[in-house]
Amino acid sequence: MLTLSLFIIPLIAGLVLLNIKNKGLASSISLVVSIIQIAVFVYAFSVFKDKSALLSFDKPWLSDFAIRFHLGLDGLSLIMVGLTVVLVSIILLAIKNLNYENIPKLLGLILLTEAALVGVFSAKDIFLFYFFFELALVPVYLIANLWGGENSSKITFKMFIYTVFGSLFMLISFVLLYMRGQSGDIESIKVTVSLLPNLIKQILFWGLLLAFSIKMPIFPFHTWLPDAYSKSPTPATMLLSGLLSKMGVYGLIRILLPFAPSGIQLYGEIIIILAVAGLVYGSIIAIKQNEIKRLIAYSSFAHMGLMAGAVLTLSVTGLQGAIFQMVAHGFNAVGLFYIAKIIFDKTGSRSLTTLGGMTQSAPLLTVMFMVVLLGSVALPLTNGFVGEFLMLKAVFDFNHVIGILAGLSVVFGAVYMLRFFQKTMYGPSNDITIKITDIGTKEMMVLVPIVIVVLLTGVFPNLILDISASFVNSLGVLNK
Amino acid sequence: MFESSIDRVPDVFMQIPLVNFVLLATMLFTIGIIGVLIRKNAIIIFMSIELMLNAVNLLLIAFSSYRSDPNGQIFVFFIMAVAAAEVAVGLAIIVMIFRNIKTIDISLLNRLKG
Amino acid sequence: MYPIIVFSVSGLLMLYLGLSVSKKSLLPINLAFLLIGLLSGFIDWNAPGLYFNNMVEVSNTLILVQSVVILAAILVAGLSSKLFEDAIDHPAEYYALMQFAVVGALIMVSFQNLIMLFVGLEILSVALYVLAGSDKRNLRGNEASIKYFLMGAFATGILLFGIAMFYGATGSFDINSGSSVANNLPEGKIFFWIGLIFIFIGLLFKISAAPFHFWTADVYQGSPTIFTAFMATIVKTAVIFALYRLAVYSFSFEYDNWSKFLVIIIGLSMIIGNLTAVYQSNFKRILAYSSISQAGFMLLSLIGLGEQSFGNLGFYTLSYAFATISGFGVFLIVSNDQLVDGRPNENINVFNGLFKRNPDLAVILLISMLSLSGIPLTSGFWSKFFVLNDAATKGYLWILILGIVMSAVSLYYYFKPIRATFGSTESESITVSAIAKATLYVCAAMTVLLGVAPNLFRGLF
Amino acid sequence: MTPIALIPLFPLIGFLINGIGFGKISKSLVPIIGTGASLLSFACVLTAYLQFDGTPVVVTLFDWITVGDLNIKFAFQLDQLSLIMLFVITGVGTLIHLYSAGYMSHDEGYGKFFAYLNLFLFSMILLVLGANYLIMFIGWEGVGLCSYLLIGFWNKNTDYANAARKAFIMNRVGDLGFLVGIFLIIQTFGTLEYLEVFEKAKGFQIGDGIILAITFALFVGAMGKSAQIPLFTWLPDAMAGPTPVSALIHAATMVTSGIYMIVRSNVLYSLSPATLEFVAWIGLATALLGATIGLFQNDIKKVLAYSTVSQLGYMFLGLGVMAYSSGLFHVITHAFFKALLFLGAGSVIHAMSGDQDIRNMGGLWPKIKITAITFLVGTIAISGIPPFSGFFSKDEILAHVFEHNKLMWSLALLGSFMTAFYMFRLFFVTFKGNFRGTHEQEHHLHESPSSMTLPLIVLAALSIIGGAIGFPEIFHFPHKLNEFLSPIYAGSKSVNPEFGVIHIDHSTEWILMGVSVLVAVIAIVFAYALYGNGKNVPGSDESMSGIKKVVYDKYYIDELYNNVFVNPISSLSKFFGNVIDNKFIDGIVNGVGTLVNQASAQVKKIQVGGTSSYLLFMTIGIILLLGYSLVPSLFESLKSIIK
Repeated sequence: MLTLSLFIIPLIAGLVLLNIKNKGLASSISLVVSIIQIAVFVYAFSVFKDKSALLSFDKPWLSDFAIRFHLGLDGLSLIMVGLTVVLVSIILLAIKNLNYENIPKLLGLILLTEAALVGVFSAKDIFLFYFFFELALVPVYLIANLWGGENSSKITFKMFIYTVFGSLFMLISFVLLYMRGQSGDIESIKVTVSLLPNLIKQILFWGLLLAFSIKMPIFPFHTWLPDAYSKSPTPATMLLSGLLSKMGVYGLIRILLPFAPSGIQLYGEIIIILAVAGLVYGSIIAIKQNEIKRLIAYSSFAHMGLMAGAVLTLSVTGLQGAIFQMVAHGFNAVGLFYIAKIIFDKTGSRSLTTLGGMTQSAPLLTVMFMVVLLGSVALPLTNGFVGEFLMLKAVFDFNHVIGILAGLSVVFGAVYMLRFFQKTMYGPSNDITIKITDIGTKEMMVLVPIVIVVLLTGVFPNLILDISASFVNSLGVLNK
Repeated sequence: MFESSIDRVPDVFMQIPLVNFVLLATMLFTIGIIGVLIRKNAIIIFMSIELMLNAVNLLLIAFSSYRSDPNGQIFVFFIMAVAAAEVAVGLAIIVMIFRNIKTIDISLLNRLKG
Repeated sequence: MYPIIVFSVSGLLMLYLGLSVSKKSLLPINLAFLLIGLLSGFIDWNAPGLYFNNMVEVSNTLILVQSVVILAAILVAGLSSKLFEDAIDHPAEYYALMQFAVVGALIMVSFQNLIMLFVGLEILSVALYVLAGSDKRNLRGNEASIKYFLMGAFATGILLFGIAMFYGATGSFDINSGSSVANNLPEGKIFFWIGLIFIFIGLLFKISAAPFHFWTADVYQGSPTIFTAFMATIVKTAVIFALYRLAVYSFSFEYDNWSKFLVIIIGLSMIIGNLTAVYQSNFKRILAYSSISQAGFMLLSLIGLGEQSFGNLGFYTLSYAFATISGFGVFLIVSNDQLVDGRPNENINVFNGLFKRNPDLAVILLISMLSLSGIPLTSGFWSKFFVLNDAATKGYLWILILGIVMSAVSLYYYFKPIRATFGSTESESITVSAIAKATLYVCAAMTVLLGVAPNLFRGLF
Repeated sequence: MTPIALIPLFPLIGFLINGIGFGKISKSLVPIIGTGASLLSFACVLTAYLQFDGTPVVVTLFDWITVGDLNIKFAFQLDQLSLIMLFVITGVGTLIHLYSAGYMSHDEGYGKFFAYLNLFLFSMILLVLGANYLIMFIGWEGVGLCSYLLIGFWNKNTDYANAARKAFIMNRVGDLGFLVGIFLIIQTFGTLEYLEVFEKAKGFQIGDGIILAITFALFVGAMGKSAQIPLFTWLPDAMAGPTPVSALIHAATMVTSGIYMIVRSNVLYSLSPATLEFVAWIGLATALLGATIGLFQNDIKKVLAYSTVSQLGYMFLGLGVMAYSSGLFHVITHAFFKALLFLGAGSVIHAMSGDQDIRNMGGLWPKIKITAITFLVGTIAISGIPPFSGFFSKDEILAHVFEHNKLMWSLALLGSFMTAFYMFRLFFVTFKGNFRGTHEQEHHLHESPSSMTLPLIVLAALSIIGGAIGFPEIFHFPHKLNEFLSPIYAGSKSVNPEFGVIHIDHSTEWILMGVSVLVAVIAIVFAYALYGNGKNVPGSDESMSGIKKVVYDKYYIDELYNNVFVNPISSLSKFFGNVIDNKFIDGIVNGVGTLVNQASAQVKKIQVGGTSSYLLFMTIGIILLLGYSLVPSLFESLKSIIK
């Protein structure tokens, strides 16, 4: 029931917000929803170990087809739902203070996305998973279109059609599975999946892989990403990079790993190579990007590549690292995009060539930026390090050469992020940046929680690793 | 042909085998189709379609009498009645078009394209 | 059974009422008749059997399907409100024709005898020939009408030839007699086969499956939008169920043979329908090609032909009706609001900036398009899922994959109007009449509701 | 909390107070907090030392990362090695904090500066106090960050900001090696805790491949952090930071963390003679390279920077010949005299109103006497003149090198000749002769405030007597340092029989000492002859030519790196971004769309026509369908008829 309420509260609130006009009312509703959601989540977190029955909700949905509306939380889901709930609250907080038209509708759409994401991360039935997987994109698409300005329509459409195209292959796989098993239950499919004929196994593997690798994305299916991230309005970008891309990794772990182990045995190495190639490739491209959001986009893409590689090593370390990194990257990406938005709002520019010297007039922003940046360049004692350390170790254990190549991204990451930092904050100030004001309480309310999370989970990563361990240990498909 | 049911077959089929009726009807039907295909005048196309329908009628009657089953002949009446209705509507449409563009050459009707 | 009688009578009544009653009150009367017809159907609930000398069948599931047809008619009528009052001199005639067409459709859904199939089809078709050309002074309407008529009549001829052959092979018009040919002679089997193919072709033409779809785009485009909507939903529903009855009762024992060519036709329909639609810029043509591909999907159920196929088809047609009618409905309102050369603008760009002009319409359009493209949690997803699942159980893997790939292609054109709605063209807002609004809301709401809880309807079968 | 955990805590608190309160805390309070935190930390080290009973103390605060079988604790380990390092760090650190109170007092980022310094101390303490490699890595990267922040302290200047970035990135390259080493250690030993790793390492044979890999990877980390070839070019650039930073980070503490790391892992290195040989040669090469470049530099801090590079090379040379203690000894003495020299240089720069070019100085001796005298002490110490501290540590290294390899020794001696030469060149040009600067500068010349001179004096004293902790054996005094550290090498002793064995007899050692002192003296005399009268001022940049210019321009190594790494990666980035990504991959993706569109256009064409063509297509369809389905069955029927 708890899981259901986590899903239903934002759903209802989102629908309500779509139909009201008053900005103040809308803000307070979204605030209340955030608080309730976090409270419910904290409660769910507290009962997770002892009374996990409370977390499950299971009702027949299509009885003729043995499809059930089954939500539940295990270690992985709990982390992802927690990430969603907290991150969406932060995004809501951030949005309220930005200059967007029609804030209530925007907040409503974000809450709808939250509902879909909670659905994805807690679905226990493949079809349920698929629905939410697809559905999460729709509100984001609308946000990108409605608040995105002139040329975003084409780009967001490309993203939409590309990712939906990918997930349709997931649907093929699911229909095939379903026909063989006559049930959509993830747990029971896990058991029967090894009995499938080889052809089906192959289709299953490739279909699922395609879907998730487009969503994450993995090289070379990533070309929708730079445009989509850079041209979409910030709320959409935050959702995309912080949460929606995680659906791909989550899918890899939740669906692909248990459903197509033989495929991973056969082709895992190629995928890891692709993922790491994407990691290095994305990092290198990011080095010379001058547009802030594009730079973060490529960095985001690079990070996702490492997550995919780590998951496919089928090692405890890799999985734990990837799960941890999902959380870490979620916060870091949202933080970075928010900072990019602040910079843009203050200076009217997103180009590194026209910025510089902002630290002189905005020291507070510099500090916040610095911390988030350190998280994303994986400095120890920030959240980025733990995930990256574990993932690199997993990839390194898998293959030393690939591991060292992947490690190069740590260097490149420092190169482009510091360039980003230097070109905005350091150097002489110019006409644009000299007269900006520092960030105030409104922005701090968004950035301080992010910074706290960055440091807290960096110093005490076991807060998350302990929970995910229960899931990873029960996965049972890992190499020893 | 159809030796097994030869005792029930009406006299006419003793002289003309069923297959001849079928072939005739099929030929008529084919002529109708060809007419539809090669003519441009809406009325003539329409007449060709009527020819197709009458071929069907012929076929039905042949089968009906061969089978000694009245249903086929009843169907023919239905066809004739419905065809009459169709003619009424069809001619009305043709007249409407003629009023508008003063021709009933269907090859000139090509304003609808994507 | 009762709806057939009700509409036959009410159609005639309507013609008379048109002379005496004011234009304004015609629509409520029409809706009332349709509602009465809808309800009358349920008199036969739980009284299954064959009626009228084994001419029509009545059963609970058939009543449901007939209700889908009538519901579609009601929704279309709901959209027609303002339009008919303004533009058309004698709306009663059209209401009457629509009711007659419904009669034809109802007969086709439940026929037990091929004579009834023919009669039903003709009642439906002749009414539609007239409706397609109802805008007499519009050359495009004329063209659509004559094309529809000539090709329809041609297809009728084909169908009749098939029926005649079928009769020759089996000696009966009863749909159950098909199996008797099995005991017949080999020559009879040839007749039977020719009959089967011609009957199939005749009906595939009506449902506009490729390669018999050529008329569709032109007729959809040329006809007045309201009748296009009518045509798209009611004809498809009626014909697919007619095909279903034939496939189950008359031809099922030859399944192995005809399924082979049917699956090719399905593949062709999906490819041609979706591919052609991509390049179109006229909204009605897009929906026409979309309807071709939808026909392909519906036919998948015939390939499946299992216990669940009937229910799946029922769900598919209902969902299709809601989505199509709401799509056409929004288009109708928007295009009539913006005239080009004195005619409604039918290009995609008519939707430009719709979201700013009337967000409700934009959302309804969005839901409709999402449903047609089969995005989850709209009823369209389930309908596609059901039929694909049906086909896949018979082992047709490639058609499953093709269907899904084509769904991806279809996104491209279904999203054309959606993308246009987000354009920033500034224009004054659009007002919508209450009845039309209600109709659209119902359609959209039902699309979502059935998407969330498909069992509401699917479970009835 | 134990005092051990308090050691890093005070700087952390200091950092937080000064950092969060930046701009709100009054300017007089800032240095008190900063220096106080450092001093308290020093006091804790002292307490810990007094409580220390000779066995390593491990304090576990909490489990940091637990994954599968791997459990990495957030734990501190106090033993002889960390104590020595802590003394240097907190001791010298405190002095430099004190110095900064005066030096930075006019800077607007005063509080920020102290916050950074405290953060640096915190990271550095973590580095040396950690009980496992990952905690060391935290410190390792943390000091890198602080170095970045402090080099870029005056970040309005783009060059300074670039220097900061360069330092961080070069360090990152090294850190990657370190990280690989850590991965290999986990793979090999299943743990990162020092005590466990070293215990398990005893089971390995000398020359084991995996140990070679581990030690090599770790050394790559050390190359970055301790500015060894090929990762040394950041250190001279790092002089962009304020001078106390150069003294603390880029001379006394951070750059020596590579040495600390190798000493810490001495068991592993003793197991891998090949790596040691490599370390020695890299160290020697770096020592010579740094020294040669130092010969011609005219920026007072650059000279010191290259001198640091060179001295670090000596330390590694010492480590490479398994003279771990000697390397560490040199770390300590170097911390004293190099910090002294940097702070002295800072004082000179302070007096010169920010000018760093020695060609503009001269004749400063009488004007800033304390600075000059202390600077001279430092110069003598680094040149290796007994009884100053530098002599003892350097001589110990040279003795070990001599035993190991005579060629190495002679090269090292050459290096020490150059060291003495360029240091005295620096001293003479700066302090002797006549003043060559502008009038304003001359007018402004003054001795620094006492908060700056006090550290100078203390450090000068330490530079003089610091050698006392490690007299050579032949003096028959106890070598305190060696004795104190000997438990650290228990592992090395047990795995490598070569370790700690010295074959040189006393007479040879006397001769060696004599030779090195002689070489230094000759160098000083040489320098005096050239620059002692203050007339012979180094020429301007343009006047240089030939080899001198190549050396002056640092052998064009920066340019080489630019051409080999930086530029190709930049071009690659653009190529990937613009061509591969935009044109090729996205081209394919868009191509699919275009393809569909084109196909659509083609398909559309056949569907536009008149009624007749529609009917024709339909009829063809019918015929095809009939043919497809009827021909087989027709055939069958015919067959049965024929029968």
